Amino acid sequence: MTQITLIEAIRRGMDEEMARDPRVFLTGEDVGVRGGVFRATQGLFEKYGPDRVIDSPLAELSIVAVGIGAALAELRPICEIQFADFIHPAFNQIVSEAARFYYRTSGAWRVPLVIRAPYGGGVSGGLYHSQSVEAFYAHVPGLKVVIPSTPYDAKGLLKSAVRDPNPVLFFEPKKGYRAIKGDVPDADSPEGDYTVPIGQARVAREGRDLSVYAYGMMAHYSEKAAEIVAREDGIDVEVIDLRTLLPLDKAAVLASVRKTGKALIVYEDNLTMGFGAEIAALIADEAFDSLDGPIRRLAGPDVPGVPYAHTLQEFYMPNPHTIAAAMRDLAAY
Amino acid sequence: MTQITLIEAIRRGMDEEMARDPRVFLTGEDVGVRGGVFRATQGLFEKYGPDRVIDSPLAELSIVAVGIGAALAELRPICEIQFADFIHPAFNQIVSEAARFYYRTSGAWRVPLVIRAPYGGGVSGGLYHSQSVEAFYAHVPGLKVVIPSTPYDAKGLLKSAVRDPNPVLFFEPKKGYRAIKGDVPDADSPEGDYTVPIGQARVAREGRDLSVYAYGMMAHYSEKAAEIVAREDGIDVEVIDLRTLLPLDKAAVLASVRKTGKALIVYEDNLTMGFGAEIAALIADEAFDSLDGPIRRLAGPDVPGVPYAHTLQEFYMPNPHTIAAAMRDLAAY
Amino acid sequence: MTTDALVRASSRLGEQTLLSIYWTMLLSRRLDERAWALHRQGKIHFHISAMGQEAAQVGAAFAIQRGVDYVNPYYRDLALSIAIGITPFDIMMSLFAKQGEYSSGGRQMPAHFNSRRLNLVGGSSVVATQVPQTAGLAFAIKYRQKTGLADPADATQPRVALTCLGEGSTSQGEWHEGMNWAGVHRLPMICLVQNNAYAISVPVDSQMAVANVADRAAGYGIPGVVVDGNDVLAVYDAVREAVERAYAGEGATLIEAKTYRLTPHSSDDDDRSYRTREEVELWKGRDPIPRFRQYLQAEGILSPEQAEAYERRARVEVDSAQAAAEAAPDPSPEEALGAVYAPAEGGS
Amino acid sequence: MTTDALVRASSRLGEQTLLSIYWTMLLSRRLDERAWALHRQGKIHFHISAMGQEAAQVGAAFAIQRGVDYVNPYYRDLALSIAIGITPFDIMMSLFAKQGEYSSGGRQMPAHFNSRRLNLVGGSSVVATQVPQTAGLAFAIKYRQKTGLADPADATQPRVALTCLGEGSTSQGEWHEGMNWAGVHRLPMICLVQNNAYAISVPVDSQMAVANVADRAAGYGIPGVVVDGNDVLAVYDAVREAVERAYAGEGATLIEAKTYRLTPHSSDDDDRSYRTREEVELWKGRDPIPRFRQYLQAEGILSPEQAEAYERRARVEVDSAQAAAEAAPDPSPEEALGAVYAPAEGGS
Ligand SMILES: Cc1ncc(C[n+]2csc(CCOP(=O)(O)OP(=O)(O)O)c2C)c(N)n1
Ligand SMILES: Cc1ncc(C[n+]2csc(CCOP(=O)(O)OP(=O)(O)O)c2C)c(N)n1
Ligand SMILES: [Mg+2]
Ligand SMILES: [Mg+2]
Repeated sequence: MTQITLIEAIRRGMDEEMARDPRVFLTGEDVGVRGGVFRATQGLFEKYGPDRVIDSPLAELSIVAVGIGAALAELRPICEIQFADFIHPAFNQIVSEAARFYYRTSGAWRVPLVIRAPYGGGVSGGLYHSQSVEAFYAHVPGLKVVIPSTPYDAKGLLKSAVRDPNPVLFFEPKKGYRAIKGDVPDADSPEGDYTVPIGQARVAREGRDLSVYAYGMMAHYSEKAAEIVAREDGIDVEVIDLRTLLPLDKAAVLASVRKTGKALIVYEDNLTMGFGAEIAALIADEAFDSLDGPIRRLAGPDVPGVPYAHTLQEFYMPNPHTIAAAMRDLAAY
Repeated sequence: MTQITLIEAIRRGMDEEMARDPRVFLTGEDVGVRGGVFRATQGLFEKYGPDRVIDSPLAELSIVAVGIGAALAELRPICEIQFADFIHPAFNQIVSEAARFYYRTSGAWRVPLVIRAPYGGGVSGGLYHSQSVEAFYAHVPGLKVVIPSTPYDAKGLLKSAVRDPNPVLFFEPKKGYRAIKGDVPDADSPEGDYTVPIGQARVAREGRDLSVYAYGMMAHYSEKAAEIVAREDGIDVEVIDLRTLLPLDKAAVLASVRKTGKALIVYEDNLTMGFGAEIAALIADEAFDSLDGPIRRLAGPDVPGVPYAHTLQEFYMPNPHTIAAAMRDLAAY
Repeated sequence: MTTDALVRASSRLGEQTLLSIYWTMLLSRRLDERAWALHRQGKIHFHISAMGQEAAQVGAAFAIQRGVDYVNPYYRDLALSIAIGITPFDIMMSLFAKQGEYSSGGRQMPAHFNSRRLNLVGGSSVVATQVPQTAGLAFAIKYRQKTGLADPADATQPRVALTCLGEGSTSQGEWHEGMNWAGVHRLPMICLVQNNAYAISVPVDSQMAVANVADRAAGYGIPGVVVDGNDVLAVYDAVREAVERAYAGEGATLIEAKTYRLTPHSSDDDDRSYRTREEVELWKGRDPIPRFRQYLQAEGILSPEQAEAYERRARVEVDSAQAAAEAAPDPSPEEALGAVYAPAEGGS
Repeated sequence: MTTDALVRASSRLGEQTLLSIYWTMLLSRRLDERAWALHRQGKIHFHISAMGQEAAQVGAAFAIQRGVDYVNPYYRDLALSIAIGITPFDIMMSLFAKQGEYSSGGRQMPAHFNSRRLNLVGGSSVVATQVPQTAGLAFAIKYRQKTGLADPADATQPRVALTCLGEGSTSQGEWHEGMNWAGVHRLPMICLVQNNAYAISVPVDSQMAVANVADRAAGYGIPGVVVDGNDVLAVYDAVREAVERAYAGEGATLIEAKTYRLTPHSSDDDDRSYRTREEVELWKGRDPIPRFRQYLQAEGILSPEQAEAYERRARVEVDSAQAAAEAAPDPSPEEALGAVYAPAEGGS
């Protein structure tokens, strides 16, 4: 075990999969000599050469579409979108094409494709370098949507994504790239080649009083908030790190709220139609009888982006203190 | 008052706005001599000429983007997307650009743009001529999302959309284009130039036992289903036709369920993260104390599209009978 | 260029191949005509036609390694798909949307040609999306060759990826991005634009400000070729040259086949608002099928009796395909739910 | 072409204008340098630079009716924006993201130049999106003229729409679609590509397989022009010719200014992994500002004393802009919530 950062875990995941399977290649903007603008692919160009680490033209639609074509031909592309904010030009290819290939050909053609993109706010990136885009894709059957929040999960889920025969969107909470550190088995240790299965949530913290559902950076903040309210208020919060948004681990979502009777969903995306809506709807239907209070959502406000100025950005972003306040409020209901 | 079809109401709405304001123009594929593939623009090319009714190149991204540019220059574009299924190439322009212009320039530039698109299933259109795409856009602050279900509302809402200083997505339930008829005041009558405000739901049917929320074709089906269960089971259903998804008429949503204590949301889009999730989440938070039962959603299954073969299509689509069954089930809870 | 290459590639085609080309065009046409009739009879919901464009499609298909090289077609590629190996029965099953229909199990509308076995990629209805995907297929070909996963000389493996679309669809950004990858990476890719002068009702001069789509190739650093799309051997020659360039590692080609669709856009269309009857008649006079028949007859390759026999055989094939498809069952409703996600490898 | 047109348009520029061009380039540069210094000092989060590209930007700005004709810039257009009328104080307010900051009230990152009053359209950070939007602005110009809402001769109204972007961004489908509209509708539009040879780290030959972006113009039926982007008067001439074509109703032009950025891509970038120091030094020797200064001095338009005075003035302007911005308050948090929807016309 070594403590490594989130981004280092992602880099290792790619490295190991490229070493394992010659069909795995990387493409995206600046992934080559530059090693990616966040350095997620650093060293891979030097190690695997220009045939397998390819600087794409500046055109996300075709980064994804070329990935789709290569996946149809049974290669294993990993496409990097430089910021999740720039995935939108590829929306048509992801939603109309990648997601539907298997279904529309009744299983004849599959698209084993990974699309990686750093997402999320709190990084002084303004409207176009802070976006959370997961809600759009979590609505699209045929896709898988994965968001790791720890280095261990990041590496294990990324390896699962590469081996998955379906298109997987892998969104990385970029604010945590270097801030989040955690234990990851060494590659040459017996557990080195572990994977984390797609489709399973993780109980990040057990608790009896209320359930908090979160992912990415908000999973961390929710854990911190849980510690605050445990210490200061004696409230015992269970934190569920969803890890996979699609397909959703419904059993885990329902099990927790059935135990605690209260649910708070935390996400940094805009409130309305953010992913928390689905969690709330699921619970309000299937765990209605267990509920001891309203289902609450704490999310970004409904404005068209995370603003740049730090005062505005602070105001926009949920943080451990606003989450703790929401926990107290719901616990007191 | 004359009985006209939904599509005729839309055509008249455009015609009247073009007559009223020389800044209004139409563009899209085949909107010119062909009058649109559904004939929504029929006669307008002949009446307003090639300067104001413009056949675009086959490229949705630029249909929208040119609309945005023209709207920035204070024209009033109405852009037709031939099928909602083909709006995806324009996603980036709608979500990153049209929606954010006003906010990102702190109110300096606005985008008074209408994007019309026929949407929905049950028309033997298969995966790519049946899509419901409203959920994607209902997540985007800065946009307005309107879905009329009656000829009266269609004309009145379309006129409001053209006069609105913001980008409005106007999704038309194409299965109802000719099937749905209704009274609309004649253009030369005193009420002829009426508008229907964006942002207000409509109580399509009053009732005490349970609230059903729907829009588009599903609003009609829900009314039919309400009649069935009233007749056969004595269940008194209130049907709310949402009409505007964004901004949502929260007051109307909450008022109804506070009265009835039960909520069913019906939509033909895929279940997961479809618009019903937001209604459910809203109710589960703000009307929790009024609830006498779980919040139910009846929607399309989570498969990547409405299939073509009629047996498969029938299976996919909610209809008055499946809706009636869901009503009975919830009423009995 | 060797002397050999100066000889038209089509001049090396044997009589059997020429007859096979003719047969394919004819069979596609008769099937296509039947589909229109079925639609008029209210037996099927929808049909979209290749009529008039058979030469462009069949000429192209015969120039590749059919069933091996990748083909990413568009909705109009009926004749091309038949040439690749899709059967009249397959097509009839699609038209009637019957259970187990070959392309999608009845999920897609007709004309979404697909066969994993034949490396014919099942597309969407969304125009131009297949172009950058084809760049991806071509990329994969080159990737395997460069990384030693495939032998460039192995003709049992795909060595070129061909895609088709209409001239109108080149207005899409997707097309630009696909062509650009093809150029930058010198991919073994062929983009065949079937320019039939209209995108539904929109004439080509509302679509682009250039005389030829092929003029755009220069912007991608690849050759652009204009060919008479109603001359099947001319198309064969143009595509064959592109195929040889691709096989030789010399990169992509854009080919524009000038042609015309003899029917409305689809069974939902009425073309009278946007095309004069005179124009349509003019092009009926240029129908590629009689034209090729006359050529074959003039060359003594096809006798009038043989031509008649082909007609009879086509009728029988279409009849029996129709009968078999009509007799087939509809998909059962729950089939709507299957095959959303591919199972894990090695898994179930 | 009249004899007049054969004379370089720039030869008709008066001395005051030439000095004004020089001043604008210089002011932009000094401001730009200060921004880098502020970043190194940890006073600001982010800066993206125009250094090296001032000639391309200022030459273009001076060729249009500044403040009237539409300009849809990109993040690198600092010098262009200054030429249009954005002030050093405005820029400093953006860099410090202070309350009421001119472009967005502190919502956007710096370098999102914007002024409704000056018809400078506030863009996103998403490359190439502005190109088809500029086609829309140009479309609106033509629409008003054709439908009688505006007089084509009225110079108080916009008569051309100019947009800029980098060479890498022309790989986007958005660019293709925008250029295509411009061609098909003969729009009064100018697309100025500032080709600085890199898109962050990606060299132009990984971006396209042609020698010049301008080679792509032919595919849209519009003229494509290559110009030395470090020669401010050459850029002026090229853009001026395009402006006159646009004003005369002759349609769009694509202009490619070959240039180089002298800094890393942005304050977040480190360019050492992808550019040699020799290459950067070479281009420092071609810096457009000393080059134009030498020209003005050689022509006797600018004396060394004047040049020194300009430097002092620039320093004073930058100093005082910085001081004023530093003293300004931050936005108050709730400002994050305002201006999501425009109010109804006539409404509040
Ligand atoms: C993205 C998208 N937009 C619109 C359509 C609707 N549509 C189907 S075919 C067609 C015209 C295509 O014209 P062209 O590319 O010239 O091909 P042709 O049909 O003439 O062979 C249109 C507009 C579509 N299928 N996809
Ligand atoms: C759609 C999109 N993808 C990626 C980015 C990230 N990005 C910002 S600038 C840039 C490079 C742009 O290069 P070029 O167009 O040549 O302009 P230059 O910066 O060299 O002036 C990239 C990749 C972006 N802003 N938008
Ligand atoms: Mg066509
Ligand atoms: Mg550049």
